[in-house]
Amino acid sequence: MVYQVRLEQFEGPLDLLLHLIRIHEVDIADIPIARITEEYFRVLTEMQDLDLAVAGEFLVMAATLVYIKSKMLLPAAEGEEATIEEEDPRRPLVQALLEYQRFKTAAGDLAGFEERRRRIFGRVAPLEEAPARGPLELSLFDLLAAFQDVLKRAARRPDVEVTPRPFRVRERMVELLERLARERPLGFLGLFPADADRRTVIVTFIALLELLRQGVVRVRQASPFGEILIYPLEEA
Amino acid sequence: MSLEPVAALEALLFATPEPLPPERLAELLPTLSGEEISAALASLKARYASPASGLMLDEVAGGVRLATRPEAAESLARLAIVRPSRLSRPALETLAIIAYRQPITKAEVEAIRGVNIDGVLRTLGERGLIRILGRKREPGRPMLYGTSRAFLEYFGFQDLSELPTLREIEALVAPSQASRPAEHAPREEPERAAPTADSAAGPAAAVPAGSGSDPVPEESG
Amino acid sequence: MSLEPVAALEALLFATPEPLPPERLAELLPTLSGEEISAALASLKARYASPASGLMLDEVAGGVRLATRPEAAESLARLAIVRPSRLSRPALETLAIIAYRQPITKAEVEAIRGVNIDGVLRTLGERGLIRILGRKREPGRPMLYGTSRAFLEYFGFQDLSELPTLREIEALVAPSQASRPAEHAPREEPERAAPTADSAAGPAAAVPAGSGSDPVPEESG
Repeated sequence: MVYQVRLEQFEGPLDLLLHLIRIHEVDIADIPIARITEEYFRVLTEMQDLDLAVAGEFLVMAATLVYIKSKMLLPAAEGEEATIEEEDPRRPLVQALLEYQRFKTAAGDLAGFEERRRRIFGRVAPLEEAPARGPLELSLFDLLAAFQDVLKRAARRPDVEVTPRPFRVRERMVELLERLARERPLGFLGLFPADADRRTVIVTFIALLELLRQGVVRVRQASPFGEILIYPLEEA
Repeated sequence: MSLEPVAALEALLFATPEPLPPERLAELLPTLSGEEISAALASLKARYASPASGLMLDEVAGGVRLATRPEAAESLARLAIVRPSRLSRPALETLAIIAYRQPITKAEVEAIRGVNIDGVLRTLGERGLIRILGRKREPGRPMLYGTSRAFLEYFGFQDLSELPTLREIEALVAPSQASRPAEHAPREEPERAAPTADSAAGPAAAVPAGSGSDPVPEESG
Repeated sequence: MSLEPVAALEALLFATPEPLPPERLAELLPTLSGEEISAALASLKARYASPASGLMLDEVAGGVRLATRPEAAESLARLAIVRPSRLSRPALETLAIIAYRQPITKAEVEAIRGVNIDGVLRTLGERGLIRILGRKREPGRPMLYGTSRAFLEYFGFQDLSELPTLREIEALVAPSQASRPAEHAPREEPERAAPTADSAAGPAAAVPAGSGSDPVPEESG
């Protein structure tokens, strides 16, 4: 059979395999692995002949096929004690193929729905809307996109710093401030429970230093070697 | 002077581009009972069913809105309304996996598709079709993705239970069958199926996907 | 299947926000004669005159458009209260800065954004997305802001450490080309490229320019 395949027409190695299985009319539950492997390599070679970069995923699948093929050549249950049921080495691949095929079909369904919806037009939202008070609709993607823009703009102005603070530290800073709002002063040692792991101790300490640096909290020691106490700014 | 319930409802739907769920309708029409609102909806629907109407009641994403009838599409062609481009095949596949398997991590989607999906995820996120549901409790705490309400609107679903059940592909299991039903044939041809693909007629046949493998989480909006 | 002229006209008026002058109507409905269009307009007008209709034909500025009837104003007044609202771009940016730099003062946010943020801060506060964490030792003892619990809950995160990291953000969203204009700015839509275009090709391939802020890929958006 002469046919031409172009690698970029496949969504990935599974797609290519499904294609080969179909055009050779083999049973997916009983894939003639040697033959399909051979075909698979032929396609990859064609691609390389055409100087097209073959994505890594295709090569990983090639290795998998070779592995399965070699497993199938081995005499069964050699040396293994109680191999009650020798697993067909093709099985995981077949399952992956079937799974992928289901979603490929589902994607086709979605395309159909999409097409139908494209024939229906809603109303264009008025360009200016009165500030609404209704329930909030906020997308994390929008928030992140906004932050990206902030970062991008700030990159042109080295005088402002926008890079996020490390999350753990930031979180701990907020936590310390929350505790200070309830209980003041805070004992320094109380911040480090005996069972705290190293990482937690370090993060807490950095958070405290950062709060001090920013002038949000103050520390005091009532007497030499006395306990260090932490106050929010208003007091102390 | 106040309008008939059906007129008030119509004005409301006209003024609101996004679908209004029943609770919102009730809030917006506080003088009407639930039954009155239902009756008004039914009456609008009946009125729009006439061939003299260019509008329809579009029941989507758990709500209802006004929209043009599909048959009017040709008359609107000259308006050159800008709309988002169609989703690419990879985007559709990725979206299908996320829709049926949510919440799901990027790595899990990649395992099913067999390819890297960074670029596609970004596109889907930017188009608002997916959203981040949180993080998975496992090493690395990867983010979990799911579909958004915009996803339902885009494909015209009321809720996720309207997704067609995932079909097995007899065609591949029994390859010699010459006369396999067309819609079950794996598509290889790059072009889209005809716009009005029958396979898309779905909602009626929509059985909420049962078993553990196809969880259908409720939209939380 | 084609619709009656009056239905085509109605769909056209519905999908067009601005008034359409007669010449434009003739252009948009090339299969109809001038008389047919006039007749269709008259028939629509008569239909909308019924007390069961919430719409009317609004003849303004040398053109005609659909609008809600004045009597519907009361029903519509409640819309502003109940309708879901989105944060403005400035509010989003401010919220993002606070989320990623908290605790932070207003002056510090303003230094980053380059503009006064009083109004935006108030909005975010009223929305319950931010809170005051304390004060900073600086002249004026400015207040320090951070995000609220509600903010995290909204996104399904347990704590701040679950917010996407800078690396994850970069993978998820590309910065928009220009500081993006109005939300509804039309975008150029290349027709669907070859279906496999952005598959495994990764990040470079799949990013439609600056569509990030348009969360609902509404057909007529």
